[in-house]
Amino acid sequence: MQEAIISRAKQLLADGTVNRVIGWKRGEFAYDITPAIFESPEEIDADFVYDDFTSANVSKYLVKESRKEGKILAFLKTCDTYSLNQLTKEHRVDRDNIYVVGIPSDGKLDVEKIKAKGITGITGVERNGDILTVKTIYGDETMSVADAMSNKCLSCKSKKHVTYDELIGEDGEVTDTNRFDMVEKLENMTSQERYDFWRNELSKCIRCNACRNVCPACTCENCVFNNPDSGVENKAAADSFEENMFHIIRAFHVAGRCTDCGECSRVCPQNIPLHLLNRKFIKDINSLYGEYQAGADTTSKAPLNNYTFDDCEASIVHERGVE
Amino acid sequence: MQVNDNKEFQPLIVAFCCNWCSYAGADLSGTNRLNYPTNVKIIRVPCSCRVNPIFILRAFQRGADGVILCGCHPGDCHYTSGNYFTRRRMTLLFSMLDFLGIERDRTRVEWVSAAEGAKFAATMNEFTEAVKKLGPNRRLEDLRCRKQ
Amino acid sequence: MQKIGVFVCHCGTNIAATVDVKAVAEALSHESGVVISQDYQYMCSEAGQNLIKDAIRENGLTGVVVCSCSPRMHENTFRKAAAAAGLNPYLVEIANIREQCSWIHKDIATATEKAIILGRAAIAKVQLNTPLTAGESPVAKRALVIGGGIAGIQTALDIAEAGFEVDIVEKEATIGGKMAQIDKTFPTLDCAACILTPKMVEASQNEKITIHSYSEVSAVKGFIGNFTATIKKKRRFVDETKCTGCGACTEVCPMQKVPNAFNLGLNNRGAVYIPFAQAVPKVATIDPNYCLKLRKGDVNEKVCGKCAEACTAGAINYHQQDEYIEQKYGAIVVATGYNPIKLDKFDEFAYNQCADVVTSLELERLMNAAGPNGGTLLRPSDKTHPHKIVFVQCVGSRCDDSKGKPYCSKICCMYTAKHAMLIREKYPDTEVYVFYIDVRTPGKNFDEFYRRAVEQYNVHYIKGMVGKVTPKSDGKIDVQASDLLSNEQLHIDADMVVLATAIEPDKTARPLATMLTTQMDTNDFFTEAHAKLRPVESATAGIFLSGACQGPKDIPETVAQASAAASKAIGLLVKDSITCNPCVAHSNELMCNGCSACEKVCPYGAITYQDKEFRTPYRTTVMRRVASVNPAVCQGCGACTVACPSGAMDLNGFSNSQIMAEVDAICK
Amino acid sequence: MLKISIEKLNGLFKAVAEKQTLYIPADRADGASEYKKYEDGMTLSKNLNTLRSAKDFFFPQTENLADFKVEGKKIEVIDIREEAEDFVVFGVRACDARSFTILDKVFLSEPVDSYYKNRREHGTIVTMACAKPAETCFCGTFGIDPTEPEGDVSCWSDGDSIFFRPNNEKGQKFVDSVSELLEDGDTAKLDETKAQTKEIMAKLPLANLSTEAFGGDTLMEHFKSEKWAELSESCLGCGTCTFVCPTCQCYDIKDFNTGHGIKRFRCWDSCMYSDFTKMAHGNIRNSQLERFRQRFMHKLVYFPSNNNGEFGCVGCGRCLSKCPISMNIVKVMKALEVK
Repeated sequence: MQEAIISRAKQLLADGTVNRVIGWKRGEFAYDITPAIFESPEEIDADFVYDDFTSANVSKYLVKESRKEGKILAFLKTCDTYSLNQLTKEHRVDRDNIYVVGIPSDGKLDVEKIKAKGITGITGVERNGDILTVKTIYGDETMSVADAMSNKCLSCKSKKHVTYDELIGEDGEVTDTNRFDMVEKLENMTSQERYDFWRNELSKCIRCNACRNVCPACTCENCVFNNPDSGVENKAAADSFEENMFHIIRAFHVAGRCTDCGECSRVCPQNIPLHLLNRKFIKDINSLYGEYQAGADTTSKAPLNNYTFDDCEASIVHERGVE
Repeated sequence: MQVNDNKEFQPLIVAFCCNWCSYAGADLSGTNRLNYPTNVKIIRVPCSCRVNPIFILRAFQRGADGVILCGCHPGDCHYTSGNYFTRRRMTLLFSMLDFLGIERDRTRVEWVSAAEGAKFAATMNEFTEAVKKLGPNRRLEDLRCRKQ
Repeated sequence: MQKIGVFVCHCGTNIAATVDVKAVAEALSHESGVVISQDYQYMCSEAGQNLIKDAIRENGLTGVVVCSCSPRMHENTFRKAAAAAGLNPYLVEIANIREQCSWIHKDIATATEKAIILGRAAIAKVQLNTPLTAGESPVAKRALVIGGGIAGIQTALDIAEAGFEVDIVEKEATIGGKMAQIDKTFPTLDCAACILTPKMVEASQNEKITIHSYSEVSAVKGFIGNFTATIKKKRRFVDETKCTGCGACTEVCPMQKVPNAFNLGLNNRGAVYIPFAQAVPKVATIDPNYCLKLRKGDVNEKVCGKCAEACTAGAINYHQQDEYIEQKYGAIVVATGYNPIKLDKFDEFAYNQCADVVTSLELERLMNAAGPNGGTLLRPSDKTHPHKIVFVQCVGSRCDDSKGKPYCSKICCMYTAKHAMLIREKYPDTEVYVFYIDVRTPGKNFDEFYRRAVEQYNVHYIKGMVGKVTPKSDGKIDVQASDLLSNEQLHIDADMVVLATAIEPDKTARPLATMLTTQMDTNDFFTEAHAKLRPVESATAGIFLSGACQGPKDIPETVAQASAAASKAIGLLVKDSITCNPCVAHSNELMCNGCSACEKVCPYGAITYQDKEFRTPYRTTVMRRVASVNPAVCQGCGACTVACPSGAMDLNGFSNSQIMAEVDAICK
Repeated sequence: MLKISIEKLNGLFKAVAEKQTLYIPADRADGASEYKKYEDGMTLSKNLNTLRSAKDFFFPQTENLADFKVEGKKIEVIDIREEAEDFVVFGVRACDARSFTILDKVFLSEPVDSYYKNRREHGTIVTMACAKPAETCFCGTFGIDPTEPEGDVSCWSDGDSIFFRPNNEKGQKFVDSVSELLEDGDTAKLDETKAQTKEIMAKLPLANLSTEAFGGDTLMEHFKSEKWAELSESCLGCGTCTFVCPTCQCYDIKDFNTGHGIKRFRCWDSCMYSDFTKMAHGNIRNSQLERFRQRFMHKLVYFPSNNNGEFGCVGCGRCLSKCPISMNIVKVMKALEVK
């Protein structure tokens, strides 16, 4: 796949369709891959990589890049196309300035999961079918690919690209996943259990803003949490309340806009399952206002900017589930 | 201090009321001398849709034990559609607070028209009682703001 | 540095009785920014306003907080006072310590504490108030009158007289309302029809007045000067423009067993009908619940159709559909009137069991020359002449349980005296008894009228309530009552019993009130803006009240209020524009993402976008899509402010920081 | 050397915890480890290092500095400082141990940060030598020997026992307090372990990373480098690298109005944030390029130039594994050293 992508990138640069390419650049180890912009075939040949660890969603970079001179080529995985569509819908990117090549992904690996197995000194990774061989300075280790699979890919919602100018490989279908299982499990807990669960998780938060800054829906010119005039500026969680406040409001601000790309949880240095907050909103929206997938199109009205006369009342929250 | 310890817990309730219906409804319960507890403090907003979830969280942060949002009945919004947006926003927000383990009975939305002075008073009585039962808000408070 | 003045009103004892106003003024004087804190008997009085004006001038105040009644009551008064003293009127905030404090609480200590907190919240808010300047919005030169009874007709005539277009919307097939059903009027005993029908005709002939009969108001949007109402013209299956009102159709209709609503079901009419001879508009209406053809469901089937055959004008249209009209209005007058209550809960009066127990309004029809018996008073059951009639007062009025109404219906004492007198005059052989709790006759010539009934016409007035009415097998009615003055139990063998039934607002009033966002009391009477000083206006600007929809009234009072409402509406309509609300949304372009969320929730289409060039550091520029709000179109609901994730959208007068400051002050 | 067998280690923890608060690295449900207050039954994590460094105990993410009591129009300043309680942080790695040298230079030089100093005086750092370094480790680059950790007490494990060596008076006091649990032990096996670790160190992928191209006198050359644009273009501007870093020491001071008073607190800040160094006139570093450059220039050039060649990095590798987009100091050093 990497070869096909590289050769297409070079063609599109050569024929002048685009003047730069956004993709991924290899790092020091097998897994530390950085999104990067390539301007020449030489740079591409030297550093362009597309493999099991290229999980970063590059669509958010297009907010800035698509406002620059000339067209940019973006290689987007299925989940990334939802993000781009949503950004297009909200006028945050200039879609005309982007040439999208949809690329397939059969799931990305998460090095944290490999490390969590106690594997250290990683120098290389080989994927053979379902088996993953991890080369380390302490010798080779094997584990199943599924165990090393990134959480966001384990609950992949769609193999279908929702926007592209061309595709490399076959396009897939929207998949039926179990992505709400954990939300449901939490819903079935008692209020105290849920409180304890989230207190344990959110108390880990170091307010590094990685979740916000990586989020393709969080593209505000000036985030309320950065703005001293907003009254809710919050640089550090000086109290558990501020941890809650930041995550509730952030989730609320992206409710109905979050495409469930899973980047927030992927980048959290404290491994807080932040995507569950977003999924809770998605699940509620789906069940209360009808199925809605943010980013699936560029025209539909977002659920929170919409209503019907017979929407349920807020008291529905009191009426369902365990106490 | 001893006296305070024996006193019944008095919750602080913040009520956001839309100017056209609910605030007028609250006025009407005053005009009709319909009692409700002093625990309830009303903040006037033009429309229930003016209420940002941030305001609600902020009230809890600062020591509120319950927050109630009152607006015109669906279909009667002075601005035609404001309360429909409110309804969705608050449904989702309250559901999220519930998801985080915040007691459900601390938040409420009630539609009170300008003619429903009695309903306003009854709602405030009920809500205050419900919050009283829950005791002080501890799950969504900011310890720094707790009164000594 | 802020210099805030706090003014605490006693409102006589309205506030001062439960709130220690001196303590409030004292406590608030210590709040940061407060330079003067005073209390006064009546802040809204001229002296009170002068106190504020002087304080503004002398202390160079930058903000004013008045702790008083609801801002819905006097916010404008105090804003004007501030403006007169050179302070921007929007630097005034009201702490509502009357409706929302002193009137609902009894304990002085807690009420005072709450008043202080409400004052603090207002001080916290006013610190963040900014001077605002109001724009202007045009006034649509047309009034809508809802209800076509004597109140609505009088209001419409007066407004039309002043030169403005008026639309009357009447839900029945004709205007005229209750007055058209009444026989004679007290205390002059002149014929109701003789004074009403000329007004109906006048209304129909006035060029400025459009009558939408058999119609309803189905939606109202907008605000003072700029309402848009949707009027639903219900299908009457008769083309109003073609129908001449000849009545040929009503004669040929084979379905003649329809209870005649105009005669309160005391006789029958056809499925196609004209309510009464002087109906306006004099147009037939087909009742689809009874019409043999329309009841079928499929009008194309060959059933009946006799009326269409009889109609030479070709006005019958079985295919007619409801029609919706949208119209802009500057003012709306509500004149929805009243109805007698249902007597289902009053079994003791046997109203449902015995045809000879009737309501007073039914008696009006029974005695009316155009009524079911041509004006001869006969028992509905056997059409015989009644020799003994018992009147029962306060049926459902002044009721202390939920069966009836807590209020006095006001008109019953007088019309019963009228009925008694008319019967004794026309049928001297008929004995008339009136059971009453009190006889209430305040009004010009009213007590004289009642005394005539007692003294001149020998009507038996008995203070006491009727306990039970029992129809007997011989057709007589046993009325069991107590005479409170002689302390005797009485049994009267009556031929007829007439119930002075309580009146209540029309059922359409409540949905209408919610549509108009006007206030109603617990009995569904519309609430006036001020019980004494603004009795014909609702608290919602641009909506006026006429007649019994605001409270029980007799005809002269109704007409007086109708004209008063008309003059208020005219006062509004003569203006070319009214000052608009400057509390509108605005977008901070530096923070705007251009995402369109605000536009999607704006009900007025007040938000537009443009690409704008912004300077960025290092002498570069960037084009960004940003929102802007049209302040003339924005109505200030604030929906956009919450839809905006970055907080670029904010609302004048109710800004994020102002509301949060209030929250903080309350939760302090 | 004094030692305790590994089986008895929990007994030692218990004894320490009875007298003062003890923090040890413990495993979390997600496989990562973090310092936790020792409680009975807790076991020492086998992970190489904790997610957050021991810096947090001396320079916490948020810290109250002073209170202001507001009554009406009067404001009263309340000094809330009080003597800290004694505490022990156990299991600090050599890299993190070195971070205190750097932090001390910042906080203990005039004007002394009394809050930091207070905690430093009352906290005992017990370090633990590394046996199994990770691919992200590059402490050697900064002259740190993971087999010879600094701290108040240094510890080693030979697989069977933990060896203790006090390095100063505070360390001696710690060892004395548990001396009845310790016994004299032979270090033959330990020396072997150390030698093995040193061998591994030489084989680490970043073993050859050098600071040669950096230091005070390279300032203008690096500042003007054209490579910053490319290096910084993917930076998200989050604070992850800063907040997991054991040596980052920037903070912001803010006032929080509690409704009945003001709390003045400080909290970590990140030079990667867009409002860092924002002042009344605006911001002196407006682009992410400048902010990004600032962070690495500070660690590699400015700090050594002001501190006798001491670099502002200890090579713990946290930022290498935690950066959401895997941009880090190693990539910066490698890019800049190429002329």
